[in-house]
Order: sequence, then structure tokens, then C-alpha cells
Amino acid sequence: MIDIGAEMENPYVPFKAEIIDIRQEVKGVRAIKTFRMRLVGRERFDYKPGHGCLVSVFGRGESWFTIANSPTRPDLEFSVLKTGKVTTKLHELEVGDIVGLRGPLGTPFPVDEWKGKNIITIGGGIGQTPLRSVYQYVIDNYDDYGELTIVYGARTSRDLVYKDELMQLIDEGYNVYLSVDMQEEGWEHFVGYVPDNLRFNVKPDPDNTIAITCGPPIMITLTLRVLKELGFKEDQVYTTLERRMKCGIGKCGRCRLDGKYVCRDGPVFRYDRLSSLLES
Amino acid sequence: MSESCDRSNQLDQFEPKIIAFACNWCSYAGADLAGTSRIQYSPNVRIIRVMCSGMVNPAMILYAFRKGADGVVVAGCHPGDCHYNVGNYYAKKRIVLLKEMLDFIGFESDRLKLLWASAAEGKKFAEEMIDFVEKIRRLGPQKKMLSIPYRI
Amino acid sequence: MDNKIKAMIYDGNFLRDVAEKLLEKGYRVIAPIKSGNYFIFREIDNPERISLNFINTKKSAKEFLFPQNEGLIRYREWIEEILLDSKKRAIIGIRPCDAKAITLLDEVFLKGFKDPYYEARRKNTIIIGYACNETGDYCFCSSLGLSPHETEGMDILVTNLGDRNYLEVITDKGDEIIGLFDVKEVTDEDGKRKHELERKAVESTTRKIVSDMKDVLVNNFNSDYWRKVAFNCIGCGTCTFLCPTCFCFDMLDEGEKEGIRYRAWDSCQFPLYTLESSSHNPRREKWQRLRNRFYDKFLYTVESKGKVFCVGCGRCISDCPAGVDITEVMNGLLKEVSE
Amino acid sequence: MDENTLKKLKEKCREMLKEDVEVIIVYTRKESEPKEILTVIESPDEIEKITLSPLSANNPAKHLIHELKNRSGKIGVVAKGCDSRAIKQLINEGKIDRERVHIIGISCPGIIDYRKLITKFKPSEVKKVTLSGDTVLVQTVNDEQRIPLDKLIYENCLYCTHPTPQEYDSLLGEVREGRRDFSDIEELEKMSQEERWNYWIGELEKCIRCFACRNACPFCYCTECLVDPTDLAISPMSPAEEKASYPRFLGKTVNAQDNLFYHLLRVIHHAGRCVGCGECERACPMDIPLRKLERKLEKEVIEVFGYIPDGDVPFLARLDILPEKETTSGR
Repeated sequence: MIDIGAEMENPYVPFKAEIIDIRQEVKGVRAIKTFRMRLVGRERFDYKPGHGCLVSVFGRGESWFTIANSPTRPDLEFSVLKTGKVTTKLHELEVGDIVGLRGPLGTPFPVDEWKGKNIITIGGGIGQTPLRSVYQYVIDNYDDYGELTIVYGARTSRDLVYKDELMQLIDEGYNVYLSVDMQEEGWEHFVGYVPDNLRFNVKPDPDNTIAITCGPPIMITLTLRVLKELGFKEDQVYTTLERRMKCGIGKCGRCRLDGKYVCRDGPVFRYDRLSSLLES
Repeated sequence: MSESCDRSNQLDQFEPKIIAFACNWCSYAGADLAGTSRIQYSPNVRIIRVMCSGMVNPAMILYAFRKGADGVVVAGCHPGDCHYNVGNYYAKKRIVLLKEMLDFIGFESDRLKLLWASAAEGKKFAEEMIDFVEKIRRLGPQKKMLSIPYRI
Repeated sequence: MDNKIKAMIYDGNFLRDVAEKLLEKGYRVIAPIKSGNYFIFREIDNPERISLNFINTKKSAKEFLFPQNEGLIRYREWIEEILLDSKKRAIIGIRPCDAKAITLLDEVFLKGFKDPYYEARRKNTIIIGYACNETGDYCFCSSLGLSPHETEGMDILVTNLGDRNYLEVITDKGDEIIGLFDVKEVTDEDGKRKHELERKAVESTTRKIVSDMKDVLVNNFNSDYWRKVAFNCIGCGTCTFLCPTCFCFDMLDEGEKEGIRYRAWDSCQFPLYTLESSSHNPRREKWQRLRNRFYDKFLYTVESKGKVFCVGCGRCISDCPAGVDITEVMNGLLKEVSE
Repeated sequence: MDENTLKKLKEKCREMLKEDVEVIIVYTRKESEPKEILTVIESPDEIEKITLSPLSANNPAKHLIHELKNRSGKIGVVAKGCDSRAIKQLINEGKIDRERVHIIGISCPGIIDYRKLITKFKPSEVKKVTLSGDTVLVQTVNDEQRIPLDKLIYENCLYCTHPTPQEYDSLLGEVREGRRDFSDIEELEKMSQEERWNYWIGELEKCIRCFACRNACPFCYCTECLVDPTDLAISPMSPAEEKASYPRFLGKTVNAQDNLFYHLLRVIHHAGRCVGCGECERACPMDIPLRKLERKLEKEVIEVFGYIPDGDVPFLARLDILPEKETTSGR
């Protein structure tokens, strides 16, 4: 188990990181950009899928992003939805600019426990980021795991993140179920919400399967209900929670949910631990 | 909004930093006129164009002082010919009250000046600025309201 | 009585003399002084300014270990300077409840991730306490397993026996300091007198609270009681800022091109504390925020750190503008549940 | 504020609850100390809980706004002189609907400064505090003391302009004359500029920015407060640029200058609106004399602008009363 931020002797001081590539995933009002970053002057800290980092822009502040690429792939990728003070500034940066990175923070997915099991990832909108790190990890160690299924949907085809990568996975024969909310011309995959896509098309068999879901809160609640109907037990389902985070190391109390700190004990939670929480 | 004005060290002659909120229809045009007709006035004045002097919120004025401005000028149209009819009346009311309160807490309220300058009065705008800068230069650098968070 | 604690007698006003000695040795001495009609901890340069006839200070000494504003990083294009502060300090005249609160803050800042800023101050601070011979009207430390003569969290505890001081030395740091003074052996008459004072102080406590509220709170999370309790609350930060055990903070940057990243006290009572940029706010209503304050102190911290994060100092009761009273709220909940 | 006013108030409340009034906001005593807080009573058997004494200090105006929002029926409220002025001002500002409020006016002889009381008595020992004439009767566990009111009175009440409510549906207690007197402000104005600056910086340095003064004030109801917004008018759909460019005038740096910025800005928003109820000064845990700033503003509003507060047209709208010169002080 990687000790959180083991290599940071001062947990508030970020590592120096340089942006080496920017990919515009989604344009328009809710623009999303994927930044590929490389630490300057030191090796990349090792981490697990599900770990996150606080990306720091001096003068603006810090924001939490789950690491989008799997540790088996080079560098660190973050997908940033333009929504506030820090993210707007991030979207103005170019290749070669310097940002701060504090990490790895939070508790990752227990990928070692999942060895030998089938994995199904159910993502919505920008929630696909942590799941991408999982399915890239599973693909790179495919013989350790059972069957991989990716279910992903967004409002419109323009809002789909990592679209070309997913199309390529479809050509390689992985079963990927994409969906958009409304019918569009030239869209031959499922039309409708992700939970419905899950219930009617995918119909995963709960035996020896781990389900991971991440996305807008409504989608998560509906997906959890569908998974329960399909016979998934609560300890087979993992989800992530959204909270305002500041210190990232379980001190400042902002992301506290009952006795747990979302930034330190989460944002990944096994569902059975969540249902007992008073405040969720 | 004025950036944090870093304090230039004490030259032999103190160069005050003045922030001027100039209303777009009259005073800014007046300042423009002063510029186009080559009328010189002190470069210490940094002009911020606002749509109306009535828009200048006491928070902006206090924020300027807090970040290190030595003097603040709010320049608007003459009473009666404001593009939005009553903008400069509100400005006058706010500036008079703010000056009274600043005076009450012991801050030199002369550092805040209300100026009526129409689009044609380029010369008057320049002259007012020159003698305001002189007045502030005599008052010296403004250290009272200066908030230096680096002191933490 | 923990066996390691050595007790001794000192003629004269120990707190004033130790302040003088520590000033000579280059310590920054922080002691209670009178300001207006309340007492407050301030860094003093001459021991005469110390005044000790108070029940408790307005703000606890927390602000000298976990200041309201603490610079973390000074930056320009990149990090210029890490602002650790490890000057030698001594906090003198702190009450037992505030000293216990400091041990609770240690639970937060020194366990798991070590907070370097807090640790730098904490390691270089000597804490010399002053026992309460008389409890105030808002104090309820005895119902939380604490006593007005509690020694936890202190290096030396001074009890005023009238003409002389009864010292209890708890840590080696305390030993070093005691070494600089000539002290006498404790006669058992002194010991009896001290226990007498302690017993009298515990008896004079009028306010009570039940410290184990865990299961009552768990079953009453959605009860309407919390809306009634929050009717008067005005949602200000007074209770959290005066509370010696509140540790929530916010991290902000001041200055666009060059400036400072600092952390500042924050309060779960302020709505923006949990507002997310998607405009979702898990605790949007005022009564949810007030309920969260009680749940944090008596349930959540018990779950995550195993300790009740209240030391019974009563500041949140005496200074609440709306008269919200934590003891009345908790006892009221027990009464309502029993009906 | 004496015994029979309390009796009359109880009868009045009993009648009102029978009529069309859904709830009444009244003062009741806290269990463990004589401090009085505001509560809502709905049924006649709660009438016994009502108290009315020189300790009935808080201003119910803000609670009234809250209750009007959450309930549909008519709401009764007990209001002293300054409270009813606050309610009238909030009615002018459209925050309270006059028809849905039944105001029980109480002519107020001045309230006790609770902090002065607890320096003389241990709160848990005080049983009852009542007023007879102008002496206060304090019944404690072991004895009973009589103290002249002006020894315990809250300093702000000495300069009260409206002890008897103007706006009411029923009035209790005999009519009292208020007076307009700014002698304490003139004292401060006589000091030199340096002295005034050191005085105010010394006071405002104590501020811990807990925002109790702003949250207690009935006129500080903006959710997007410039200094510490209690809620941002953002929706899931609002664009990132708008949220990123949101003006941040003040962070959380707490020092004398930033506190001065906060207090000056807060006070200047109350020009011609502040009714002098003293909630801000009572709410301040650090005893900062906030009322002096508000009273200086009131003095200027009256002297420089010639605006008499409580006029129907709010001060902000009166653009015809501008002074000729930039400022008359020039001291």
C-alpha cells in the first residue's frame, strides 16, 4: 500500500511539474482539456489508479484532480473541466508552463484485490477520468484480470472525453458501450442515459465482477440502484464522491463526511462503507 | 483592478501612485482630449475607465488604498449631464460619506478627490491632476491603509 | 496522580518569575494580560503586565500554535521561501482545559501526516499552566473527564495556594526550567490543601454535559430538534473561532504575480465552507451547519480520532450572540429522546 | 418593561393566538442563565414562557424575515422602539409585508448590558431581573438587590432616539421621548487625526472577522456580500469565466488594515438605514465599539445631508439633498 504522499516531506509544498502536452477534449462552455505533465528534476512518484493530485497554480489556488492515466503509462495526465478560478487559469496555460503538483493523495482503487475478477467501469461525463486510469491498468495487465467492460456516456457526442481512444478500443475488440442523452445524426451507439444503457444493453453478470462508477451524483445514485437490481452486492461496487477539497491530507476538515475525510480516505469508497454514512 | 503596487524604494523625490476612476463618457474622453492635444500631466496617474462614476464602489476605493495607492480620484460628468442621468449624484453621495468616515478614523481624507470634468475640459482635467499629484506628494506616501499580507 | 509527576513548593509568584527568567534566556513569552474588560494572551516583554485574576481568557492560546493567519509559501514565478517559524516560545498561565485542547490539536496535526508548520511551533513551545481554584459559570470541564487541576498537555502546572505556589513538573522540559529555581519539598499539609482546592473547584461547577453522546447522535441525525435549536443562531463564526479545539482552515493565495499562499482559520458555520463550484452545497441550510458543529465535536471526531473534541471551556456559550448553549442543546436532546 | 407590562403582553398574546395570528416571536429566558433569547410560540399553553425585562435585548427583525419566508400566516412580534424602527425600515425596503405582521410595541426604558450584569452577579445564581421605576430588581439565589438602571444600562440606550415604537398594532407601556445626542462622537472628533487613527487601529486590531456583527444586523441581508459572500449566485450552468472573475475584495488575512476595510465597507452600506438597535456591538465577542462608527455615519447623514431618518423615502433615493462642497469636515 503506497503511503499517501510518502515522498513529500512538507505536504503543503507542491512538486514542480511542466506541461508537456495539452489535448482539447471538449470545446464550448463546459470545455475539458487533458494535460500531460512531467515532474521537473525528480522521478515520478509511484501511485495506483484512483490516486489524485492537487494541481496548484500560484496566485489562484489548488484543485483536486484524479490522475487520468494508469501508472503503467508514462507521465501524469489530468483532465480539467473548466468550471472555476483555478481551472480557468489552467485552461489558459500552454505547453511548457510550470504548475505545482501535490500527490499522490487519497486512497486508490484496491486493484490488487481485484486480480482474477471481471471489471466493469460505468462513467458519466468528466467522471470517466478515474475509470480511464483503471481500464488502462487492466488492459496493460490483462492476463491478471477477467473480462473488461467499459460503459460510458455524456450529454452529447461533443461532450465525450477520450473519444478517439475509446473508438480504438472498440476496434481492438473490447466491449465498450457508449451512449449520449439525445439522438444525433451519425451516432450509431446507444441513445439514452448511462443507467438505462446498463440495464437494457450491458446487463453485466454480477458473479465474480467488480463495478466502478463515477460521474454526476444523480447518475451514480441511479447506477447503484440498477446494479443492486442486477444482483451486485454492496462490497462489489466502488464509487467516488465529490467534495470541496483544500488541504488534501485530511486536516482542514472541509471534505469531512461523517468521520471520514473524502480527500484522505476517499474519494474512492466501497459502496457498503457509504450506505452507513449519515450525511451522504 | 489595480495590481498590488510594489512600493518603489524612497527616491530623492517621492513619486506618488494615483488611481483615477474616469467615467467613460466625460472624464475619460476629457483625459483622451488632453492626450491628443499634447497637454502634459504627471504620469503618476493611472486611469481606470469605468462606465459611470456612480459605478465606483467604496470597496474599489478602499481596495486601492489597501493595495498601496497614495491618492484616488473619481472623475465623472458634471451634475446634470451624466449619460445615465443620476450616476454622478450617487457618486457624490458616496464620496462625501466615505470622506467623512475616512476622516473620522484618522485617515487623510484629502487623498480621495471627486472631480467633475466633461469631455471638452481636457485642460482642466490635466491641471486638476497636476495639482492633486502635488498635494499628495506633500502628504507623502500612504502607509496607513497599506495591508502587507507578507507580514504574516 | 501519575508517578512521573514531581511536586514541589515555590515561595512567591512562580508564573511571574519564570516569565522573567525565560525572557532573559531569549524565549518569546506569551502570557495573559488585561485588555478592556477581558483577558487575552499576548507576547509580553516585561513580566509586570501579566495579570492572573481571570476565570479564562477570551481567546485560547491556540492562536500561538495554530495562528489565524499562517504563511505557508511565498511565491513569485515559483516557490521563493517556505515560511516555517521555529522561534522558542513559552505559553504561561494557560488553563488546564486549553492545555488539554492543545493535546487534541496534536491529534489532528501531528498524527498521520505531520503538519510541519504546527510541528515547528509545537516542538519549540513550553507550556506552563495555571490551575483553576474556582470554575466559571460557563465551565463544564469536570463533566468531560477533565479536572480544574488537570496536568495533561503541560510541562509545569502551577497551583496558587495563596502565599506560595504548588508546582507539578510533568515533562523533562519542565525539569530543565525548574532547575533554574530553588524549590522546597512538599509538606503533606500543602498536598491536602491542594486536593481541597481541587475538590472545591469541581464542586463549584454548575454546568453539566454528558460526554458519551455517540449513539444518541447517530439515531437523531434527521430529527426536527436541530431546526428548533438553530432558530436563534445567526451563522457567525464566533463559536468556532473562540473554540480551543476547532482546527478547520482554508488555504488561499494572496497576490497574482507574486504573493503568499497562507492558511487561515475557517468555520463550518460559513456557507462557503462546503460550497462546490458546481453550486452544490452539502450543507446549505443554517441548521445543518449548526448540527454539524455538535456532531463534529461529539460524534465524528470520536469516530475518526477516538476523542471527544470538547474540553468544556464554555467560551462558545458565553460569547454566542444568539445564546445557543451546547450544554442545553445536548441535555435537551437527551430529554427529548427520553420522552 | 415592568411586571404589569408583562401581564398585559401575555393577555395580548393569548388574544392574538385566538385571532388570525399563526405564531408570535417573543422573548423567553434561557434555562441555565438569565440571558433572554427569542423564540416562536404557537399555542396558548406556551404563553407562560414569555418574559419581558430589561434583558430582552435582541432585535427580532431578522427572525421575522426568516419566519415570514417559512410560514404563510400572520406573524406577531414583540418590538421595542429600535426593533419597530428596524421593522419599519425593512418594510420600506420591501423585505417585510406589513399586512402579515402584527407588531406589539413596547415602550422601552433602556435595556441592561448583559456583560455589565455578569461582572456583578454569577449568571447561574440570578433568578429574576425586573424593573420598577428606574431601579433594577435582581433576585438571586440568596438575596435581592436593587441597582439603579443607569449603572447597568447598555451605553447605546443613553442616546436612544425612539424609545417608543412608531410602527405598531398595539402599544404597551407609557410613551417616552427620545433625544438626538452625538456628544460621544463629538468627543472623538475633537481628538487629533493621529489620535483617532491610533484609537481605531487599536480597536479594530482585536477583530477576529467572525462576521457576528454582519450576521446580527437586520440590514445586512445581501447573500452576495462583497466581503464574505454567504452564497454565490452560481448555478450548474453558470460559465467558468463568470465564476473565475468573481471580485474578491478581501481574503481571510486578518490584520488591522484588512479589518478596517471590512468594517468601513460594512458600515457605509447602512447610511440612513441603521436604526441604532446595537445588535452589532452586542454580538461582537471582542467588545469593539462598533456603534460609534454607525453613529458617526448617522450624524453625517443628518448634518451634512439634512436627511431625517425614518422618512418614507430611503436615504439612497434622496438625490436632492447633496451638499455643495465636497465635504464640510475638512478638519
